Amino acid sequence: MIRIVLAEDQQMLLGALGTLLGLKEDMEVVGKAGNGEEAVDMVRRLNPDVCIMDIEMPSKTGLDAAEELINHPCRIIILTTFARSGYFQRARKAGVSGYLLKDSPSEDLADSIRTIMNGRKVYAPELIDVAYNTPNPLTER
Amino acid sequence: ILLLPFTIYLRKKQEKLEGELKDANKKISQLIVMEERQRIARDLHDTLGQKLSLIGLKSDLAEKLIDINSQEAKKEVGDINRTARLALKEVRELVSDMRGTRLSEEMRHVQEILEIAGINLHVTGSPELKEVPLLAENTLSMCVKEAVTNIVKHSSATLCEIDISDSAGEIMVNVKDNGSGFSLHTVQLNESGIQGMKERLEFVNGTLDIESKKGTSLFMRIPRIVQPIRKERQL
Amino acid sequence: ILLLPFTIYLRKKQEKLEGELKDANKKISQLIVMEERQRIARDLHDTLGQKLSLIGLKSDLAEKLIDINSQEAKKEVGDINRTARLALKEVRELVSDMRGTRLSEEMRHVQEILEIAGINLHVTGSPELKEVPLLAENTLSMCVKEAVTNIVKHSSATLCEIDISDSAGEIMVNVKDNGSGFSLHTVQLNESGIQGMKERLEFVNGTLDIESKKGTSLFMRIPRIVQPIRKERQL
Ligand SMILES: Nc1ncnc2c1ncn2[C@@H]1O[C@H](COP(=O)(O)OP(=O)(O)OP(=O)(O)O)[C@@H](O)[C@H]1O
Ligand SMILES: Nc1ncnc2c1ncn2[C@@H]1O[C@H](COP(=O)(O)OP(=O)(O)OP(=O)(O)O)[C@@H](O)[C@H]1O
Ligand SMILES: [Mg+2]
Ligand SMILES: [Mg+2]
Ligand SMILES: [Mg+2]
Repeated sequence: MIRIVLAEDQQMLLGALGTLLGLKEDMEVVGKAGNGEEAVDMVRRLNPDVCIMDIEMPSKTGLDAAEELINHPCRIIILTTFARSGYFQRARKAGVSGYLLKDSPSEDLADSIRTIMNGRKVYAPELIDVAYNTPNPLTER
Repeated sequence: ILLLPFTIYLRKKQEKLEGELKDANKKISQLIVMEERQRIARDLHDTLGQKLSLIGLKSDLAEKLIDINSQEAKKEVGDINRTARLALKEVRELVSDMRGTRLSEEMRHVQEILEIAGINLHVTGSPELKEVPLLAENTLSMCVKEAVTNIVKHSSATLCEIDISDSAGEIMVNVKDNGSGFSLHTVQLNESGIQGMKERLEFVNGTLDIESKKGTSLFMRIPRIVQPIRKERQL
Repeated sequence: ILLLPFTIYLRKKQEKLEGELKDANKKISQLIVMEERQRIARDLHDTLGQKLSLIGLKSDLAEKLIDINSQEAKKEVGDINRTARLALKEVRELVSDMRGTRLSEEMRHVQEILEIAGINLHVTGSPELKEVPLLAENTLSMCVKEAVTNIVKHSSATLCEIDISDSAGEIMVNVKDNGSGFSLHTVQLNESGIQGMKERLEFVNGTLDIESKKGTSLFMRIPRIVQPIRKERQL
């Protein structure tokens, strides 16, 4: 059984995601956090296999939380909608195992979770942005 | 003979300066555009992205629930419906915010405002401007709106006349009322509607003239010049 | 003594020039920003507005169908799911389109994506296209991105080769991988990435050709003609 903690500030999303993953036979959602701080606490307390986190959340972003949990054995998956400049670089530095689309079908998400449990990393190409490709034209010289 | 090397020197310097200024300004333009894009991107992300993700997940869930628990499935589908409507409303707002206003649209708006205030409206000329830069047209729309708002708020007029004349040399809009009028000297124009009109018109090389004796008459003029938009576009 | 009035004159002229240039550039920036917003607004309205309306309607219908015909209800909910994901993909593209879409930039992006996925990249030809309309270049960038995304997602390839050839008659980009390949007949191409590439290329009079046996090879071609973009932009 893969034990999962979810962190997402949008309550409806959190609910739907929880139910969807709960329906998988090999997965169990053991905790649902509404912000980054709660997520860090929950991971430390419940020791899940995987923590799936939104980026933009109150009190602590998913990226901050991932950085805090960098030495924790729990695998971190960031779930987000759009590529924002710098996010992916930070996520990688924080050692996250997955960087995935919020809207990917639940089967794909489940597959990615299983892949990650096997020690691999999964990054959605749609979300990879290049931080250095938008130089500030005023400081360019 | 003594003058020559010096003027050459000054001219060179001037040319260099022009070049640098052009460069700097080009960069500023680019920066403004980029900021604008980023702002819109942010708006989009914050409003629509969330809602569409939610619809994606909830429809995924609803499909699975239909056979297991039709009551719950119905609830999810209901949520989807509400979310989609909300998102649609947001798209509409975003779009109308971004559109700027055509003069013809503004004229419809103004007509409504005056009707509600019980002030007659008489229009001459067509609000369908031909080949006017967008910025100029938006400026005129904004000015007409402010002028009419003032008439409703301050003039006690019974009639508003709007004349639009679109000639080769300039576009002129005259907004006139038969109300109380006001003295430009006695009135504070700092940071007010009229000051705003003036600044915006000047920004597109236009002018604002005010006559106020019996009633008030505003003349807004924008000269027709060829704007160097197209080349820039290709950046 | 003779020099003085002349230098003053030149300096004055210089200052005036600087002022004018600054003004002109400020105006250009504003115009570009406005055009950009309008373009985005139109895009948003046409693509997202429509999809959200569809989702609204279909969720209404699905809710009613759940008790009557659960099979049909599931179909509707499945449609909603696909529509939402497609809409999100479009928003994502719009947002990333807004961040600049020069082919050279896209190539840097693609390089990074492939590096992260552990796929080698071999590029021939230069991504610095000469005198290509913006729309055409945007289209090519978008196609390269989608092609590479597909390679990462579906191909299990170890090598990606991109060839860019910019001749007088056409611009051709070939994206090739040594992966699994796929059969065009067995694969759903409706409303998918490949379909999107095709439609966009056709919009600029271009073509997409696909060869997939050992690995996959996509040929994107855009003929060099004067594109009627400018008129569209001025709408
Ligand atoms: N059509 C008019 N008839 C009579 N008085 C007017 C008219 N237009 C303007 N005024 C007078 O000029 C003043 C300045 O107008 P202006 O539009 O600059 O500011 P405002 O309408 O008072 O405030 P704001 O436009 O910022 O809401 C008004 O307060 C009013 O006294
Ligand atoms: N380079 C490739 N190697 C192997 N298979 C491919 C490749 N490109 C596409 N395919 C196959 O073609 C299908 C259609 O691709 P397409 O880009 O149209 O849609 P998609 O990638 O599945 O979804 P989307 O692009 O909308 O996210 C894919 O699902 C995949 O099976
Ligand atoms: Mg959030
Ligand atoms: Mg006012
Ligand atoms: Mg694809």
